Amino acid sequence: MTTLTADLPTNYLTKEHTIASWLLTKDHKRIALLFFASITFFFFIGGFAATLIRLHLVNPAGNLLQPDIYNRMFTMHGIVMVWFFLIPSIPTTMGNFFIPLMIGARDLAFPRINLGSWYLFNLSGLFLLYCLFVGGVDTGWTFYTPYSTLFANGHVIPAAVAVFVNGFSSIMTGLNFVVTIHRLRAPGMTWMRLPLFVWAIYAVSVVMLLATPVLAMTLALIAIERWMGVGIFDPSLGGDPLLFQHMFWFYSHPAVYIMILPAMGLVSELITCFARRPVFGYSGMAYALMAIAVISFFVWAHHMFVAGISIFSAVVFSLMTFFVAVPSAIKVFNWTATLHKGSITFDAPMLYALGFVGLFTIGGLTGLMVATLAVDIHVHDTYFVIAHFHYIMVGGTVSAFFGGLHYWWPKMTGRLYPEMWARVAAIVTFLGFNLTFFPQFILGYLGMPRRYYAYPPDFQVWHVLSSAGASILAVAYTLPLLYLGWSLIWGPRAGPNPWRATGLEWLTSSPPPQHNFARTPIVKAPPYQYNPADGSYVAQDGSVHA
Amino acid sequence: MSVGKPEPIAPYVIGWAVMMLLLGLSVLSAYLDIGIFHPVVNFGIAATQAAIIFIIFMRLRGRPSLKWVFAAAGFFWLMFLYGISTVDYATRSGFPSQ
Amino acid sequence: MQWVPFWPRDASVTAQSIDMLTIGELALVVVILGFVFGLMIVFGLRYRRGSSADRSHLVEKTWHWEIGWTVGSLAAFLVLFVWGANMYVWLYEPPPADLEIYVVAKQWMWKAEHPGGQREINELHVPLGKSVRLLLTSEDVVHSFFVPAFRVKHDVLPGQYETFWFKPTETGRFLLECTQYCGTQHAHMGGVIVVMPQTEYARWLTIQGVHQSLAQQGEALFRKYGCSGCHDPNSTVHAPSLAGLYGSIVHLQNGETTIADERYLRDCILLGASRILPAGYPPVMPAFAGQIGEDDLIKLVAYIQSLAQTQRASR
Amino acid sequence: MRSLAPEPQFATLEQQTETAQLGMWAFIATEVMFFGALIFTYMIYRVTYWEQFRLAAHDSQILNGSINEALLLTSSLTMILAINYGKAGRNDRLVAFLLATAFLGLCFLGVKGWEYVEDYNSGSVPSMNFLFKSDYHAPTELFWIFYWISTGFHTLHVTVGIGLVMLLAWQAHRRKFSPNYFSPLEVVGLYWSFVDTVWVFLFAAIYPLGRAVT
Repeated sequence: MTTLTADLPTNYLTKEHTIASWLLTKDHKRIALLFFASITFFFFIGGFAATLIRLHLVNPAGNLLQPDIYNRMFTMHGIVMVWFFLIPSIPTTMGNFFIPLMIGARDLAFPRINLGSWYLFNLSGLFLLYCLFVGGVDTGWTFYTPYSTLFANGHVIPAAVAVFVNGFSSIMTGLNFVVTIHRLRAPGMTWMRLPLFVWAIYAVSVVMLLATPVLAMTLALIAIERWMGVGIFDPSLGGDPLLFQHMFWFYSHPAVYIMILPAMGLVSELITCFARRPVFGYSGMAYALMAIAVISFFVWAHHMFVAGISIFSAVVFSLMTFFVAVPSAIKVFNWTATLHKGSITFDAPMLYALGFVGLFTIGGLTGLMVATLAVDIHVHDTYFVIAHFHYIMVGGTVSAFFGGLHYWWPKMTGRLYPEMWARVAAIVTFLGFNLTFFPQFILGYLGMPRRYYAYPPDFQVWHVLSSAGASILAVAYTLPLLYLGWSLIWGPRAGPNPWRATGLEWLTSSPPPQHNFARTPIVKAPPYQYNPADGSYVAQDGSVHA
Repeated sequence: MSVGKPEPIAPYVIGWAVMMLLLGLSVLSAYLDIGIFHPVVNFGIAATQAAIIFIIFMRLRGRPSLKWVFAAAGFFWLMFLYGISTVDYATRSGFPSQ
Repeated sequence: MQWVPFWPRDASVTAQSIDMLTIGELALVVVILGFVFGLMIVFGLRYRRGSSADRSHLVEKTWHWEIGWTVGSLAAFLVLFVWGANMYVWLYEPPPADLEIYVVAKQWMWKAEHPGGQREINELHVPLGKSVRLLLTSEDVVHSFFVPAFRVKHDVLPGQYETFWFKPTETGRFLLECTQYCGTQHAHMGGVIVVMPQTEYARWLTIQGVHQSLAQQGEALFRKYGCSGCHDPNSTVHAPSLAGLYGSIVHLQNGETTIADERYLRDCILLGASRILPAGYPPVMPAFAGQIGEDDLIKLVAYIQSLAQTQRASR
Repeated sequence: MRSLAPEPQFATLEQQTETAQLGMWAFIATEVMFFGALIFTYMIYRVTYWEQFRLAAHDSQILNGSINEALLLTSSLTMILAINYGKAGRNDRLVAFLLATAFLGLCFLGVKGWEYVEDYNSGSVPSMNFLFKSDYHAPTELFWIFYWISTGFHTLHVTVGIGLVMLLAWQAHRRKFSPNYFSPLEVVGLYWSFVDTVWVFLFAAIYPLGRAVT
């Protein structure tokens, strides 16, 4: 690191150089980078599993991998991507790095808990790797009973323990954010002046705090049931397998919003900055985030429409699901309206953000199809559902993650990334993504069930298209690793505010000093005071820039 | 907050005494034949005791504050789990709970 | 719907209804997507940096627009919700069917038992144009019974009966798949639904070499497990008579009432003396959980069902 | 003597104290969900298997359970008194009441251990030593599974709590706390009382069942 930033004033990267200064750091920015390293590692493990799955499915007979290996692969892909990449992705990295900066604080409220969260995350990762090395687990990421407790021949207990521990990492992170956002806002930073990313992280932290413990308990019960050979959810011993599903989805449906809410907040930052105008309907956007966080708890049983819940409750949950779509729809329309009368540039973060809006809209609308009871009967547990949630999670969250990464890269590293390469990567991501997952909608409606290692030959053409798309996507996701890495050394120096953005994080130097601000900023303006007509803007400290 | 003058301890001792009384009541009720009201009485008593602990021993007394919201949030959210699953459990016929 | 490219075959009454709903939803999805993408493209071009478009009178917020498009899209989707919910109830609360078939799932096969006692594995023969009601249960883990051409699916849970119905409108062989992950050979837990003209189906039933109907086999089991010792009309034990029980309204010991359907009969046999037994009888019935397998349970339930039918006939 | 400057992310010591408490309240909210989910499974099965749960719970030891509840309630009292004396600068009493709290917690563990042994002897340990007491026996086991898991998690919480209180007692002995700095006392006090609350609900779920003659 010395060579990179030697000529700069001391910042959080150059303050100390020992390994211990990283491993024992209490600086939220360094912890964010530690999380970056961990989740990137797991992203590529999960991506590797996905690659194998897509390669395997090119051939309908499915003879590349053994059935048991294939089953372990999709399980590993699910567990890794959900709990070890998507859920921690934006909050632990960009949330950790930028929440204190954006609210004008010197650090998170509990730096030690923050560091502890990273260690717990890695501990849970070790459990998962252990599980992987001793043979993996084959239950699917949903751990449905009684398969997971009685019949699975994989290593369910280490996997359950991994997710259990991971849950506490996520609780610690959420707790830190909630308390920080409540208590450490700079003077003048009222709730209605918070950037939408902060709102989103707040909403997601509430969900993490209140949903994750239920998952922890559920998985503890699964592990105990399997370990002790007792029947908590086993129907032959009086248990109710649907009770497991209720408890699992009580967490795991809100978990979908844990993944998408930070992405929504992030994209709001990007679109307003690159459209150079205030976000359309700020308060509506903020309330919509909170509404999604709350209503997401009322809809979990829409994963169980064909599972044997009562008909009446299915109707209730379907209706609630239509209601949760309302705040999401508000957000999509407001993002679109934010382009109106803007002065738009199409830099890479903006391309990712627009890609997000498009893919999220497709994912959301197909989500409403899946929420319609009768249609769900046909498409449930088919590739239609797979395509739907990948549009949300990969098309949505991962696009936003890359968008945010590019947007804040200059702030985090002090270097500019190569713009042309980044635009290429953004466009290739969008195209590759659609080629991968759009055919899966068709496959699903044709009746291709999920989690099949072999399938009727009629479906082959769609699978081949999807696999071809996946290979493009693999390239598109590797590209940033290369050129961002390149920019660390050869990238041009970034000034404090290369995007001419309004947030407090841009008021300090790039990279920021150890405690963020030389003097605690006083907030005098709402966020996003851009003027598209003359390109001027008002930063949140009230300073006017022509 | 001058040294040597702690808050009056009376509220705590009274709270403690009431809770011990409630414990006695709970044990007593166990031996009464009140049929399906057992859980109502027992959990009612437990909720009262919990309220005393929260308000007196965990110092939720006093003017409204953020602590109240945080303290209530868990219980409030738990109602979602209990309440909405009841929609299924009360109307499902498959599980032997008819 | 077969004129739509790549559209799957629809071979049942419900398939056509569900397809109509899907088309309706797709139309709405396309309209909204067109609106959002259209606006994004138009705004993106018109308001790109350096364009001479008018940027005065910037609108930061109008509740009119927000509420307008929200209420509009919500109303459209609520129509679809009602449509879909209606159809769901129609599918999962079966009307009286022409034919009832029991299906038992286990890793990794489907076993079907026809009322006449015919059994098949990984195949299910059904007559054209008759409504068929399935009663599904599993011997091990959760499976899911899925026939894409009929657009029907239901999870199959161990320890209880699930039910739905379909009415084929085309003859032919249709794919049956398991859609709930159930272990190593999940992908091969499939089968075929064979829809035959009614006369052919009748002929198929007769050549299966079955001598006893499901109910008759159940009667034999009724003796074997000792049920007849108490439930026989001549028995001295004060046990409820089973004639006419099926389909009747039962007052339970816990004060509630229920209709004695297959699920209820199954639970009674397995749980024995508990508060779900009919009121007014001493709690002496043993629990048979773990002693009677799913196959035999089906036969016993079919037998008790048949008692009700004979009684109705004789009345 | 510890310096009284707040940590760098806080402007004042008061802000630090309030924030720490708020953090503990947020943690308590997650704990409510954690135990609440467990009690949820209990509720579902209790309503479903009314008789079997009564039969099973008849073997629970209400005397030990009541003693333990009394111990914990009293420990909450000693804890809050400790905090009050700590805030008032009465260090000797602070140490004494913290030790009393830890002692009551240890008594709780002792009684609990005794109760576990008795449970084992009477055949109430699923998968190790379990006697079925009902014709349709599986649900009686469900009750005892709940008993072991819930009291197990609770005992774990008590153990952690005792450790924390002992640590505080040591720090108080070293004169770390003063009327100006008592935040850890408050935070641990919240935790301790919450663990107490959990027991109150577990008591209601476990012990009073199946005693009345019907």
